[in-house]
Amino acid sequence: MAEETITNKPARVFELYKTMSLIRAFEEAAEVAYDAGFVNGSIHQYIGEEAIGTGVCSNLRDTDYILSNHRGHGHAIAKGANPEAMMKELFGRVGGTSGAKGGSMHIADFSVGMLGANGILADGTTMGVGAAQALVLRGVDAIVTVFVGDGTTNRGPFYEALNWSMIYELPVLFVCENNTYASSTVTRSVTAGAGPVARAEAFGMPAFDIDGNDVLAVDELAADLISRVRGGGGPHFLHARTYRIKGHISRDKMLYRPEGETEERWKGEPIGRCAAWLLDNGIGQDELDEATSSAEKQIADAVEAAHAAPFPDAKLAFADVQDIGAPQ
Amino acid sequence: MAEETITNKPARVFELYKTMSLIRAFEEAAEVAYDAGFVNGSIHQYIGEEAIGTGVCSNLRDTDYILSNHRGHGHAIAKGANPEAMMKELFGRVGGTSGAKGGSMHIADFSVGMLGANGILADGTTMGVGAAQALVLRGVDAIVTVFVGDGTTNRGPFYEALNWSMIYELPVLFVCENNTYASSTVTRSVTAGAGPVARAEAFGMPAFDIDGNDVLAVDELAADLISRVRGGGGPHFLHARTYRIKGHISRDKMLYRPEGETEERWKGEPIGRCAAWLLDNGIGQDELDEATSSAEKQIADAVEAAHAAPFPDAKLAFADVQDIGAPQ
Amino acid sequence: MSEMNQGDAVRIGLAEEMRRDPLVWALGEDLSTAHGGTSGSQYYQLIDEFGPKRIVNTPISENTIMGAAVGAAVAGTRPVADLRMADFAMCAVDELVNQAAKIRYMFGGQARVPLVVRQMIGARKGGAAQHSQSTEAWYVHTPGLVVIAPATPGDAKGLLKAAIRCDDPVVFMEHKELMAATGEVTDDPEAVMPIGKARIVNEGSDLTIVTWSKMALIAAEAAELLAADGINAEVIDLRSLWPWDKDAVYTSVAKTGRLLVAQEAVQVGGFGAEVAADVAENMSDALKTHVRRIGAPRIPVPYAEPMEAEYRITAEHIVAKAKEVAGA
Amino acid sequence: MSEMNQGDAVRIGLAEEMRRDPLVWALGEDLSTAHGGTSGSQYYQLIDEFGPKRIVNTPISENTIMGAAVGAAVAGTRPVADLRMADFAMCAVDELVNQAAKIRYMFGGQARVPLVVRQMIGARKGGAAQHSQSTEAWYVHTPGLVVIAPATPGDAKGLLKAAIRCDDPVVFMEHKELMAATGEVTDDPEAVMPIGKARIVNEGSDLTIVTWSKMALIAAEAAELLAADGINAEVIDLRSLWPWDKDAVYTSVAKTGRLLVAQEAVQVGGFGAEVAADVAENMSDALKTHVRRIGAPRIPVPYAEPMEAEYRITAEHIVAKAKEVAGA
Ligand SMILES: Cc1ncc(C[n+]2csc(CCOP(=O)(O)OP(=O)(O)O)c2C)c(N)n1
Ligand SMILES: Cc1ncc(C[n+]2csc(CCOP(=O)(O)OP(=O)(O)O)c2C)c(N)n1
Ligand SMILES: [Mg+2]
Ligand SMILES: [Mg+2]
Repeated sequence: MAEETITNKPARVFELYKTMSLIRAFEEAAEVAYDAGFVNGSIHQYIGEEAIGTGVCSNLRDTDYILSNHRGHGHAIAKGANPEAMMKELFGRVGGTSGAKGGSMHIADFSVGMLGANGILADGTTMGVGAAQALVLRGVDAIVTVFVGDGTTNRGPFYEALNWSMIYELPVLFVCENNTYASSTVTRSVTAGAGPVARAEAFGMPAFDIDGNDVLAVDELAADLISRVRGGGGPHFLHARTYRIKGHISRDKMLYRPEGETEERWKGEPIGRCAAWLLDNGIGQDELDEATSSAEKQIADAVEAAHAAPFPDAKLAFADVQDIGAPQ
Repeated sequence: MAEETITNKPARVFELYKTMSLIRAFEEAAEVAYDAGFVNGSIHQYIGEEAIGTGVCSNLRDTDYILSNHRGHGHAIAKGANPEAMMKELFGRVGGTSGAKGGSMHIADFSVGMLGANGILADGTTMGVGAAQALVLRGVDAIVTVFVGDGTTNRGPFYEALNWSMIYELPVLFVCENNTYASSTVTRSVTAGAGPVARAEAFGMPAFDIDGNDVLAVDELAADLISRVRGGGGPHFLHARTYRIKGHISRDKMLYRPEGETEERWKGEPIGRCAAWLLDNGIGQDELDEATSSAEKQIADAVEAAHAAPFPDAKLAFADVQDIGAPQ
Repeated sequence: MSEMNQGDAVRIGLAEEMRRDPLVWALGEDLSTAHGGTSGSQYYQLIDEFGPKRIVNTPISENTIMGAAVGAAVAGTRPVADLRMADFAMCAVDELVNQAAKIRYMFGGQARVPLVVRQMIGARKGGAAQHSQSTEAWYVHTPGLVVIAPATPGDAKGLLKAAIRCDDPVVFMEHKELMAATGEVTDDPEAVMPIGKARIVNEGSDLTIVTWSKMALIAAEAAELLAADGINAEVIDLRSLWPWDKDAVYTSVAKTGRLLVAQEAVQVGGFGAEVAADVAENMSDALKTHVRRIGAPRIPVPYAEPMEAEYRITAEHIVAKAKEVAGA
Repeated sequence: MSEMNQGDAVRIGLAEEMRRDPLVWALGEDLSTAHGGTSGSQYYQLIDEFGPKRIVNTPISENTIMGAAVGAAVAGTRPVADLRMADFAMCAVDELVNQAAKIRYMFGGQARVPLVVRQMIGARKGGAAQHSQSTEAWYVHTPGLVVIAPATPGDAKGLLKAAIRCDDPVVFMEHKELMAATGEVTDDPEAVMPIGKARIVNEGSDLTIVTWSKMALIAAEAAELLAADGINAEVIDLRSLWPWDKDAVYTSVAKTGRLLVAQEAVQVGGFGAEVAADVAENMSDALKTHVRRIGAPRIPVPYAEPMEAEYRITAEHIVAKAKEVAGA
């Protein structure tokens, strides 16, 4: 969440490393919990894509908003949501971020500007431009970042949102996380033309392509784009190339994926690359190990707390529907 | 509807002139009838834009399909629909193209491949690509042309359709009729970036910009693009600049329009320009006058026939709903 | 009190709320350019007082009009999104039903969605299949939404103001054919009508006619005709469909013992089915005869006058049905 | 006859129809890549037999999946469009309701729209607010549409085949939690079930329980429990919701004199209101007590197990309500 110019680069990157490790640990633990039957709904894991959410959100303030998609755990953690409350949400327990009403696919923490994961693709893009419009109307000095998957860029509302953000010159950063797949489909096979960057540019939007598994690069580019957006430069587009290491949802067996592909792509996963850089830049292996186990410990505690937390009162199902005409 | 190479250029252009005159006469007469209370719904006139539908449809075959929008009279006539049956449709009489069930906004003549005007903007684009898919599946050697307004290019489904047509390499020609306005809004004021051509190109589609009030140019470019589409060259995009001389609907007083603008733009209307070319190329004024009055006569007869036609039996309201579960 | 038409009444109501609360704003197509043009009087010249940040002229982007409204509501403002017709609003059902209606609930109360979405219902002269639909039943069936459908200028103003002040998402359904109808309207900018309270249009003891929107005027006409025949119908205009005023209906049915529900929408699966089924379940002791409904046949709205007339529910239809009820 | 689950039954049914008629084809996200992956068994390996022109893997473009299906149906083929969940189908309500349902009518019978649109309804473990909705009532309320919601593998196969052969647009609503349920299924590729015929799940004389989709299984369970208490419930699985089998329901109510309608969807404004209101109107002489309904409360579907359980209608709920009906 820092914003001042970081003079100590390794220290900053080490912070990014810690955030990525926390996301990774969360996702691994969530899968274990899911397989053991503790998670009521599906989970969409962010493993291998941690550098994007981390690199982007490290440049945002608490008062900035993000709108996420179905793959929201990493975005939430990077934006500062409490992993324990998130784990309770997945477990459907008291103390969950959304009172156990939403689960994984609707993970949200409004207290840190994480306005929610979403079960409907592309809707975060139209809602995001509206949130930015609200910020402008309210005179709040903050920006909106919208995360969108590669597959989702073939939904029409996304283009409406691009146009909309440009004509009203809204403070929005669009981040397209191109992890190669949309469910079991290779997105490239159903995407015409040069891809998302060219499409964004056609709406007059400055658009940038980057290796999304390089957290240093993401951090630097995001810092630049976010300061442009914050400075009144209008909407910007960041296209980050990555790879979805896990299945679309955790129980997906990925029979559609060429053999060996995952293993090959795993070599480029962002945490290992970041670790290599840190080792080259003065951080010791022991410090890295310590960071990893600290992240794992934090998540293990979160899982324990989730197990210990009670289930919510069933009657809470009737709360928070609406004020007028609420169910009896 | 000719397709052979026309050796006699003036003769061909004179045919275009006649079609444009027929459209113009239809629209003028429709307005008179509307003002006199004979047309039940609204009408969206094509006056000043005749060169586009005419230039494009003259290069299509009867077996080709077009999908139109709300401003469909001109497209229908250019595609070969019978103006008398169309006028009866506007009047809501027996013998109307759609049995008086649809009216102006749903003008259609499937017998000549005019698959309908449409009251919902952009839906013709998604339906059009599906119609093209059907042609391919059926192995029919025909193409689909979709007409879409400038304002409509800000609706999301249009981009889905562009992408869709490209990935399946469908025989579709998109024609964007940019008449400057979308209802009372200047489209440019709500459209970001370089405009429709750049947007289509971003999807990898060959896209062309043209003066849509120059029927010779439209005819030539359309001939070229249609032969490419027909030859398996995949979808193409034609952006034709024009001007909506009349109000959005006939009763629109256009208070939003700068004074003098209509008059200024009227100077560039396509029929006058075409007449000038014809006079320069060996067609006499008397021939032009004869063509105009013949068009006017044909439409006057159509109006007379519409007046004479009976109203449909009210009970026909219950026909053609559905086979299974039809209303009693 | 002043005599005015509904278009003026809702414009004044909106302006009052915009003056009262700087977080209220409106968005939709042609809102700022419609100086008496195609969109009538609902927003006439509001742009002059409130400027382009609060009277937002949008591109033709229904998904984003609705989606942006949701995002902007979540982000602390009170948008009034105008989708024009309920038919066009179908392009934004997702954003309304999946997002606006569910955000408060699925995020466990972390957010509120105080927005109003306006969409006109009802058949208007020659509007035909795609510009005439009455879809209120869909939204009553959707948890999280409030649904309002006023019949008079005074109710329209008072309830629009209440909708704007309400913290729930409100679907506000005006009727096209009522915009020019006049009535008495309060001048008090603080006068707000309670949502969920019905209006007794006509007192009577022989049967209860429950209705809403324009059908309330037709039912009132029917009540006059019935009175001439010695039948005293109590006509109840629900005004709000969710919540609907069960007390008023139950009280009336307790008195009359007879219920007729009259609606313009398609009868099959219409909101009238809910009212009829509810009363059948909960007021069976009071009922002297079984409940009855009247509504449109299950057909699209036809264009030609005789068919359109056949489609419409008239005062005569209500009279005939009411006599059946009263005589049973 | 063979014993199989519903996923297999509908896949075989679709394959049989595709073999029978080369104009039948399917389109949707991940149709060809879902080799037992995320989308289950409905299309498993059909790509191998039918190839990519007839098992079309689409981009994430709901508007175009539906719009293209409409266009392709009008242009002479028989598309089966898969929108996955009814929740996602909300993104394509416009194309379904404004186009598919109205084209035949508004073009006066010039065109037919023989398509099937599949959309899964119902709550499934932890699906929460945006992956659980049952929206059948909306489509029953829409003229021009046929609506089917089968409960068994045999019915699903037979009715899917009927839907594909039907010349009307059919909304085919499978239930997520039924895909793995097994049952007897005919092997005869020519066996097609009639649309609009109910199935008597259980004969009985004490009361009639009308239901559909998964609730039919729950009602059958309830009938067993009731039988143990000496109450003989006649359970009717409607299978088709439009048209619905009034004869079967009336005949049963004539025998039992008592009606309970049980549905998974939200009760307020659900299709059950139509059935209850219709029977109240038309079978009042036979009714020994007033009609009753049971359905979900008017709340979104919550995530956590206890709340989700609270939301669901169980056999016990039906038993309790049925006893009330039987004892009244
Ligand atoms: C409107 C809509 N259509 C379909 C789905 C089902 N769905 C959920 S995630 C997904 C794939 C998304 O791919 P992408 O945008 O690349 O994101 P990724 O999962 O790769 O992060 C699909 C098809 C949905 N949730 N919403
Ligand atoms: C989805 C949808 N939104 C809004 C409308 C209302 N509407 C009808 S025509 C029109 C303007 C269209 O402008 P353009 O696409 O430029 O076509 P033009 O009328 O200029 O030919 C609008 C907003 C509609 N019919 N459908
Ligand atoms: Mg992806
Ligand atoms: Mg235009």
